[in-house]
Amino acid sequence: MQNSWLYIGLFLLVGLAIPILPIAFSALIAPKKPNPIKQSTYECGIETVGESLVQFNAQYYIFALVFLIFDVETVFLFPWAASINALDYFVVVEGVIFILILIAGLTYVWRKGMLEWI
Amino acid sequence: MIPLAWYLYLSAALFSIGVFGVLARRNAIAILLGIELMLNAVNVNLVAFWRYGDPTVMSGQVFAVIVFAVAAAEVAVGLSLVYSIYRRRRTVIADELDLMKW
Amino acid sequence: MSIENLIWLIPLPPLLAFFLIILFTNKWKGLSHTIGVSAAGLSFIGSMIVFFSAIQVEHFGEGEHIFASSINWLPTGEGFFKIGVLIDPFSAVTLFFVAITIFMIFLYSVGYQNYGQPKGDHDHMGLPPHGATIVDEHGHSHAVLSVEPMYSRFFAFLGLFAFGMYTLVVSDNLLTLFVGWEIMGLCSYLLIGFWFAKPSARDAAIKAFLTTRVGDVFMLLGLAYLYSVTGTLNYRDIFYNAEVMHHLSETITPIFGLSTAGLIGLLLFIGTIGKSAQWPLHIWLPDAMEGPTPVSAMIHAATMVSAGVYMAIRIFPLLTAGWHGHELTPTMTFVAFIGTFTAIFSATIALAQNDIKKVLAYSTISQLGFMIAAVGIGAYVAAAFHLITHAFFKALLFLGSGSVIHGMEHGILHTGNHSVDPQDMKNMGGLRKKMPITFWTFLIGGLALSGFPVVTAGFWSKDEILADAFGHGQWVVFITLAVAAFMTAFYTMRQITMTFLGEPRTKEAEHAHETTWTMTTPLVVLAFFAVTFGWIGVPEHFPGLGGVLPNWFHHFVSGTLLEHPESVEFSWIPLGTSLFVALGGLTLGWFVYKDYKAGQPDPLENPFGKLYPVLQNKWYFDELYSATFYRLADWISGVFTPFMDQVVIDGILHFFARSTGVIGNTLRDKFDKPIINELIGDGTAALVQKGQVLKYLQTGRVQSYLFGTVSAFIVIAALLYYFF
Amino acid sequence: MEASQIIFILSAILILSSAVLVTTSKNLVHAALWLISTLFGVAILYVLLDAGFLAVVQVVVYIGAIAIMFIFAVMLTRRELLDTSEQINKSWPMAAGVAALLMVALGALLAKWDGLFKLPAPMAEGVDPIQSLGIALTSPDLFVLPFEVASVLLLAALLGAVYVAMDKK
Amino acid sequence: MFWADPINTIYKSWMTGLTSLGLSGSLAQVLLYLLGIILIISGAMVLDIMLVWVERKVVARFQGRLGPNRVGPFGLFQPFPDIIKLIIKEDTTPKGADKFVFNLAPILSLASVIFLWAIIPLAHNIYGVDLNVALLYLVAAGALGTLSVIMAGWSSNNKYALLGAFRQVAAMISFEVPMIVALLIPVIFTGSLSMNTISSFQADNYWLVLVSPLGALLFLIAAIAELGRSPFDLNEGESEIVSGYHIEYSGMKFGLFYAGELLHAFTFGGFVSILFFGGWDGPFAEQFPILGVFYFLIKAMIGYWVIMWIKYTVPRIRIDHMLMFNWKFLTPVAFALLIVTAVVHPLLIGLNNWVYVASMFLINVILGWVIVEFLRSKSKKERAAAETVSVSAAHSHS
Repeated sequence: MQNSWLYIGLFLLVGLAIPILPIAFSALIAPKKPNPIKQSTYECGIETVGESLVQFNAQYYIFALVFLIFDVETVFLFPWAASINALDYFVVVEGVIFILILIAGLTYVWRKGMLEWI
Repeated sequence: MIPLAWYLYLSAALFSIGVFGVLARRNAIAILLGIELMLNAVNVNLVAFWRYGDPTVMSGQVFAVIVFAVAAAEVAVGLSLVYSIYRRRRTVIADELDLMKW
Repeated sequence: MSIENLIWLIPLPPLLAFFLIILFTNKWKGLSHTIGVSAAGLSFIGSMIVFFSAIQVEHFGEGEHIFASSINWLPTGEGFFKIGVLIDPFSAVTLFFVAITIFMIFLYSVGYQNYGQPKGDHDHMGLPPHGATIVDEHGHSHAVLSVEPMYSRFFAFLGLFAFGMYTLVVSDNLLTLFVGWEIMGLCSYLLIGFWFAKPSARDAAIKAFLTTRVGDVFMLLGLAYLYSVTGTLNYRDIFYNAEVMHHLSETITPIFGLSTAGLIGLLLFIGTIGKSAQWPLHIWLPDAMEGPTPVSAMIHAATMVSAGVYMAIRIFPLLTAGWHGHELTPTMTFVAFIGTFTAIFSATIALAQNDIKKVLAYSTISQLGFMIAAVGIGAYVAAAFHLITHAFFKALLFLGSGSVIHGMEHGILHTGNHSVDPQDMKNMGGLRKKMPITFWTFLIGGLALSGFPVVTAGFWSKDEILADAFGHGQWVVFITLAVAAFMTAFYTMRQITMTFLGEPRTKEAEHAHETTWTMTTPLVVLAFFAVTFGWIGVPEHFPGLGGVLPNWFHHFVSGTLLEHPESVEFSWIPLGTSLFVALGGLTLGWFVYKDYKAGQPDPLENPFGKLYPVLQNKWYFDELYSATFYRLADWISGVFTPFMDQVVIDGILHFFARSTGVIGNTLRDKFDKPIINELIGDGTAALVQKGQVLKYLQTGRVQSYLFGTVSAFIVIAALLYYFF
Repeated sequence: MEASQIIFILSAILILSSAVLVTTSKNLVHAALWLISTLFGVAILYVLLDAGFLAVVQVVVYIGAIAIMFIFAVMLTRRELLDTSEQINKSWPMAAGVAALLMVALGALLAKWDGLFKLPAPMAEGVDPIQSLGIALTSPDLFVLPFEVASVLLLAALLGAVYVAMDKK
Repeated sequence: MFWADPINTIYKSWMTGLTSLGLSGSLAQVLLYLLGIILIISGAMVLDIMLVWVERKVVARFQGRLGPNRVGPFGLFQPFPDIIKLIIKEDTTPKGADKFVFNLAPILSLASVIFLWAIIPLAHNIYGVDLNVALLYLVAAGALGTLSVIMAGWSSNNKYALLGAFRQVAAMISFEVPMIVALLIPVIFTGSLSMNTISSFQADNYWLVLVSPLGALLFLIAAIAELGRSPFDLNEGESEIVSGYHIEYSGMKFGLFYAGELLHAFTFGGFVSILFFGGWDGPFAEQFPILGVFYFLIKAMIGYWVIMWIKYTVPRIRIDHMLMFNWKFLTPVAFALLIVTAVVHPLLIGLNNWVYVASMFLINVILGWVIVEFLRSKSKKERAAAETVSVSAAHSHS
């Protein structure tokens, strides 16, 4: 068990290292002739107007909210799904109740029109 | 083999840092970040005691999972509150949110 | 299906009904009450099966001869906290009367809330129906009763309430009992305040809730204490476990030198005081009459107040721990005193009430006092007996009074004079011709309440209490209860006379008429039990009857506990007394009130003189409380809350900010002196005003409060470190 | 000094240093990113504790969802909160003192406990930890009640949060 | 012998060799692990480079062009000039950008894809690691990808980048929900979260696509959205936000994003094949694992080709439509499928295999049919409403 995690750890390290190589390489050989125009942030034709870190649509936040809840739900669902075959049918009912409760949440959000794009 | 003490002291330190964050930050979101640190410290404790106690009894892991759920709920509600406060008061500085004072 | 599983199922139907009605069938009144009544019926059938299979069992209640099953519920550190169901003789008989009364009340409510009547002209939610006008085919418009706007909701609440009561009765441990207890507390709040648009109803609801809370807090303390001592809350684990009981009764607590059992019993008993409205927490019960009459019948006669006595009898071993049949333990003395005093005290109040329901309310309090007193003197069988008979005839009386009020409302709608109070007995009289069924059943109930000899159930139970009081040599209790019983008979007769006998004193009373079958049927059924139920508890040595009927009740219920109480030997004195008080009170009441005319003052006013207004105003207890406790509460919230918040919490802050000196001064100037002044007596205003100054120390910032918390934790940790 | 201890110390350094950065960095997005690295270190601890499932879940839930939420919230509420503004209280020395005291108190209390230096028992072979977790979560006399209650909690959180965050004018 | 289990034989022999050289066992193990890891990753990289050619060739074919055909046979060597060009290009960092995060983002973006290769079973005994939480590991790696997107968008201090990042992140996290639910379905059938167990289960019994075709479809759709490819490629909707979150990136950093996207697509094709199409399963795959690797790559390529097909056939859809599609259609359907599977599977599992597979397939088909019918009736209503509105409008005009 630990060995496989050791493997994963090494893999993560190497996997992070490999993409660095080409960047470093290009950083070595690529030309560097910066000038203000080059470094100005892209804007369709004209100079950047206003602060570039705009406040964004709260709708994204709502989706992140719903996603967060369902993401945590899966934390409970994976062990449940893995142990369905090992246990009797009662477990299935429990899980279904669990899911239905959260579906109710989704339905509420839906009915409240908070999934609508504004 | 790592003695249990290491985990406990590490989580104590993490918890204290979280407390510092909660106490010292001005921004409400940053305060929530501190709370996240504290929750994680607690979780480390739970899992450590599960491992060093009787690993066949899953209580510790179950508690940890429940803490995940609680943390998620806390973040969801907390951030939403911060956001709605921001919409009304145009600020998220905790010192300025003192409507409850006398 | 085994009996045990059946017991598990008994509380469920009303709960399901509650959810069904609240969630789905709220729109359709008929469907709602069908669900509600059939749920109550199911529970009723289940209870009956349980009860009758219980009385089949030989030596029921002894050892393993009980119905019990339990499951793991809460994982605790070691093992699980189990919850379960238990039917022993006492809970069996309780289940019996609870099931019948609840079912009857459900049925009754259909009629009382005017099902089938048209919608009110200007009814709206939260107010009693004002009546509607219908136009018949001849074009005449009649004023008729209108249906309750929140009809479905009413049945939902009743269902939840029934669930609470059933849970309380079938549960085998004090925790689930407490759960049912609190559910009923909530429901009583909801139902007393059912007509929430009436300010009086609102206040009554809040009053009831808060007053019972006072008791519940102590009860919770008792539960916690008991659990911490014994590690369980299961009846049989505690009361049937000799060494546990021994340990409890031997260890002495610092408080008043009571034994642990005595202290726990005392704490739990305070819960009873709150729930069954004993003095000094009785004030909520009369106001609770603001609710619809079925609620009054349900809460304040059949079930909820009975719950208090039920619990008192449940914890009887705790209350009587260390009692060997001779002189009472301090706890028992306290219990007996509370009961006796409440009995006589509320009886006197009931003498001077004119509201038909208020009289019954105070009589309820007084009868509960009888039971509590019986528990206090160690006669729990008598208490249980009176509990059940009282439940029957008091439910009967309340439903009857409700039917009377209904009849009066008919009359009021007919004359259209809404100024007349349909509940005031002064406006009644001569209703026996108008509403015969109500009259006869009410008469039976009244006689039972006043303990009319031999026939009625009330006689036997009350007589047994008196006999026990006499037999145990509790003279004070005996005499006081006798006087109370006399008064009871008197005001019962007064009520009957003013309501039914003589001539109608108002036009409304003339036009009153009998109510629908859904309301009269429960009356008849309950009347039957109000008479017959006493016959199962006739003492053996009773002259004549004693041999004829076995004292079944005593045998059965005495199997509840380990040691079986002996039924006291027969004596003429208590019997004679109860005969005398009952008959004497009834006759006197009839003679005083038989020719009471409209408008003339109450015949009691002259003889009683100055005392009469005192009685009428319930010994000014409400005024007393509002003068003391509420003022106190204001004072505390005005002074101590700012003190806690501002001085303590922020004090720590400023301590860290090295501003201890300032706080020291503020403490000395703004807190010490005023408190001392306050103790001397004057200067509340000064203190409040100083608090006004102090309060500016409060920041209202969440972080500063966390600051206080963490600092407090550090201090505690330091203490732990040094002392452990 | 064996491998696991070295890994522990490295991850401890990672956790604590980035936790400090979480609480001190001026830029809130940076703080959120540092939080992520803290949580990643905690995940490593879970692996060391043979709780692989929790480790992965830590990454999924915290890094995948909660951190994203934080960044979104920062974006939502950054108007005058440009990184120039002061992020720390004036009373931060007090806070630091309290935190240090807390650490000392916890450490002292722990030091009094005798079971402090016990070593882990070997894990039972041949049992799938995830299945046993599932069994623990769903078997009636263990934790099925918390399991269902958790769903209700999440439901409540979802409803409350969405309702608060979104007021339809 | 060797061909039956190549990796282990090599591992054992080298292990003995290294330990005989006097290395401690654990150190030798680490070395061998590193060797294998580098092998896998570089293999993936080479594959990635090839994918550039594949992509360009296939899109050309879809668009009726020839595609690269000058450099080498069929333009096979086309990628290399591309790479060289990317490397020698000057990469600019916009002013006001958050340097560290700005540089970390593309690395993380490619790394989050490379991580996935740790758990891919190329054959029943050729794999990086058999993790018992592999499916969650997959989701976790996806989370890192999401993170890289938002880092890139935030750090490059550009309106369009930020907008693109938010859109992309919103899309990714939204579609993660149905994807996870689709992942739960193989778990229900096999009772394990390990890729190896799942694929060998399919090798022994039946491909899961037979018992849950809807699940496979859901997973494919969610994966495409997760990849941010058309029709869900609104992160780089040129018409609206120019080039999305990697607008400010140039040179090799952009190359990393690009490579990450291609490899990601291919990898997800691989996962589709592993989870639902038996992975390395095929004739003689048990005896000769190399064949298994071959089968797996073929299946993955097919999956990748399907993804490309969709990409170059379907036009982009609007962000709100996309999210509505997820939350109001895909997620409910996924949960419905999950519930149905969880409820039916334990009941039928006792039956003989053919009956079981047939009935599960039937149930899936029925479910799908119900959904389609429901949608059809609904859209019919909507169309009717719209028509009446337009008609009335026309009347009001006249």
